[in-house]
Amino acid sequence: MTDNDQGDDAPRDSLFEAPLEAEQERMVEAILFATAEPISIPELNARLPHGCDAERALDALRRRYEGRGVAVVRVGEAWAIRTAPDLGYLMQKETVETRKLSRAAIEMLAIIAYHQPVTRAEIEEIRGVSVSRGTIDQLLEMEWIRFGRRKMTPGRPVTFVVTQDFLDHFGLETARDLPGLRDLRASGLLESRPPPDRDTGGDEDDEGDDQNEMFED
Amino acid sequence: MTDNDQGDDAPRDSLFEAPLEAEQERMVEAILFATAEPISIPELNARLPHGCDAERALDALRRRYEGRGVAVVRVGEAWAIRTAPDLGYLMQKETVETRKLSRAAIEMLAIIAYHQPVTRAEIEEIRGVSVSRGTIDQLLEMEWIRFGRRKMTPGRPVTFVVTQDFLDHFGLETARDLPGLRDLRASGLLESRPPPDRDTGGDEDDEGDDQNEMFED
Amino acid sequence: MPEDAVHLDEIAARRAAEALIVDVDGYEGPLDVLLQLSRTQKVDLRQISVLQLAEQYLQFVDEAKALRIELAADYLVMAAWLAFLKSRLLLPPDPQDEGPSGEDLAAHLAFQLERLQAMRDVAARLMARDQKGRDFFPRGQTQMVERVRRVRYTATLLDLTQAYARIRTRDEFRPYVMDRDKVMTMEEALDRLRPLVGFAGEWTDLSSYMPDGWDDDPVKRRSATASHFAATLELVKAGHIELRQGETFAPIELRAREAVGD
Repeated sequence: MTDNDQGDDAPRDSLFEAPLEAEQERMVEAILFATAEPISIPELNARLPHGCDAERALDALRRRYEGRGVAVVRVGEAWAIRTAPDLGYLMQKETVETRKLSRAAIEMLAIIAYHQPVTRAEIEEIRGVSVSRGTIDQLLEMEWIRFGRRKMTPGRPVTFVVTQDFLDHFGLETARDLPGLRDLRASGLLESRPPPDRDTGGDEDDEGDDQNEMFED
Repeated sequence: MTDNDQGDDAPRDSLFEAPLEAEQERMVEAILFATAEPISIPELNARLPHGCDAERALDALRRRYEGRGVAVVRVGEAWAIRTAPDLGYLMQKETVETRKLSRAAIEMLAIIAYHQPVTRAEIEEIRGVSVSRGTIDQLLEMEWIRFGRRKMTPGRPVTFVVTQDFLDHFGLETARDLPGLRDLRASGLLESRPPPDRDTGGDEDDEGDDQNEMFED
Repeated sequence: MPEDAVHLDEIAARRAAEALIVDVDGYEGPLDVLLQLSRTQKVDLRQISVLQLAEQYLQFVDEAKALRIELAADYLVMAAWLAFLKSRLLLPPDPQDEGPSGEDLAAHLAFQLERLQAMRDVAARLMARDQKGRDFFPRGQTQMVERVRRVRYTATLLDLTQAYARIRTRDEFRPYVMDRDKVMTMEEALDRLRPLVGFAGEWTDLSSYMPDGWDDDPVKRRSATASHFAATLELVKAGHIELRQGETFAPIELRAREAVGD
């Protein structure tokens, strides 16, 4: 009876004392291995025993897997394990046929990624043609884009932003890591510049701010 | 989709020379990670570049994962990466739903808090209705009440007392700090009853001692 | 061979020109056409001659008309706008005109073209990246996360005190009503006991005389206990039985008193 009582007390202690760091690393490893989806740090912390520090464990784990056949990668605000890209040729069996995107869809995806949050009118202005409903639907369905918050401009139009799935698919840690983003910004090509025959009010600044917020470093 | 095709996709070197052992281990790691099904050694060899030794690479990988959060395990004739058995509990996601205690339960809890140690019969007497086993179980399970000492009255009934968890939840240091207890007593709502715990002695002693031990605090 | 090369170049140029005109459907609108046309200038988009571009476009529209290709309205709108821009760029600025200058308009068009080209470039770079499911892969054998729903009950201190006050004051505020079905009178108990006690030759626990069905509900149990106890006192008084109790709270026992009568 007494022994039993002590046995019951033991796990109780662990509720108040966090597991060792090496143990926390094992736990994060197990959780990340179990899923194909990226997992956020709050979600990890929720699943780890009380007192664990998922962020630190992740850091250790990431270093451990450096140069291995799989890697711990960051996807937006979440983390996942992915095979090393140089070994892709071994995975022919696992290759997923992705639906071929039209040129228009690819262009629109790039515009949304580099200009987010961006309205439909802005996409049309950049491409010089009207946006087809089907193309937006396709990107939404693939969950590569989603609706962002509305713009603070007249009509409060909805905006589009890229998703975590998009980052995951293209192996991007954050939207800031988009190829060539820095150069584009430096050359002013991402600035919202309305045609000169229209009123150039203060709206322009707001839009600029929105964008900056999105890509804040 | 022959071996030949795969060989063509692989780096040129591999056509003439098998990859280094460490590299073979990386490859096996990536394949095991990404396959949807456990994979056999012949299958592994078929997917690895020419000249690789899947068995040896697998062995090295298996040792590398010893004591980690996941393990390389044998499944029949095939191999897979699986969560370490001791971490299975992490694969549960608990969602907690908070509900108000039922009226019956809160009344019983109040009686126990104000009258502890109190027997079931006494609770019934105060509430004027019989106590359902379910309500007691619920409070015990919540660890808000526990068994106290048996009463030294005929039948030596068990008593209930509130727990430290109970005090913690209600922010009390002791049950004496329950608000209104004094007020209730002053207003005559809490008539003190003759303390019934007088020692009865006699033939029930042996049994009683055993039980006291069980419920000792 | 150099001669052949020149020949092939010419063919390619002709085919490109034809394609440009005939395959209007292949373009994504006037801006796309302008971007294609600007490439023939073979300069950095930043140094492009918008005037020359406007002329190229107007020629493109003329040729389309000559080939009786129906151009969509937006191609014609662009042609009209470019004709306007061309006149702005060629004529000296009118001081009366408050609108944007030809240079401003040209600069904006150049900006649009450069931006569209930049977007196409980064789109290509994006698609050239390693992609999930093609170059790198997620976990193949995922493990379902079991969802465990746990209900946690809670209560506040106020709930607790109010509940207690409710219990302790319940009787006082309730109008007095006799709950007949839960009460056993002494007379009823006497009627039950009289025929039974005659058989009690030995000391018997009073509680063993409790009627069936009165034990579950504490109110009924109390009432039955009280009435039976009172009834036994009556029976003692009448000299039918005797009572004893070992000590406080010990069971009360009764026995028929026939021995005394003898």
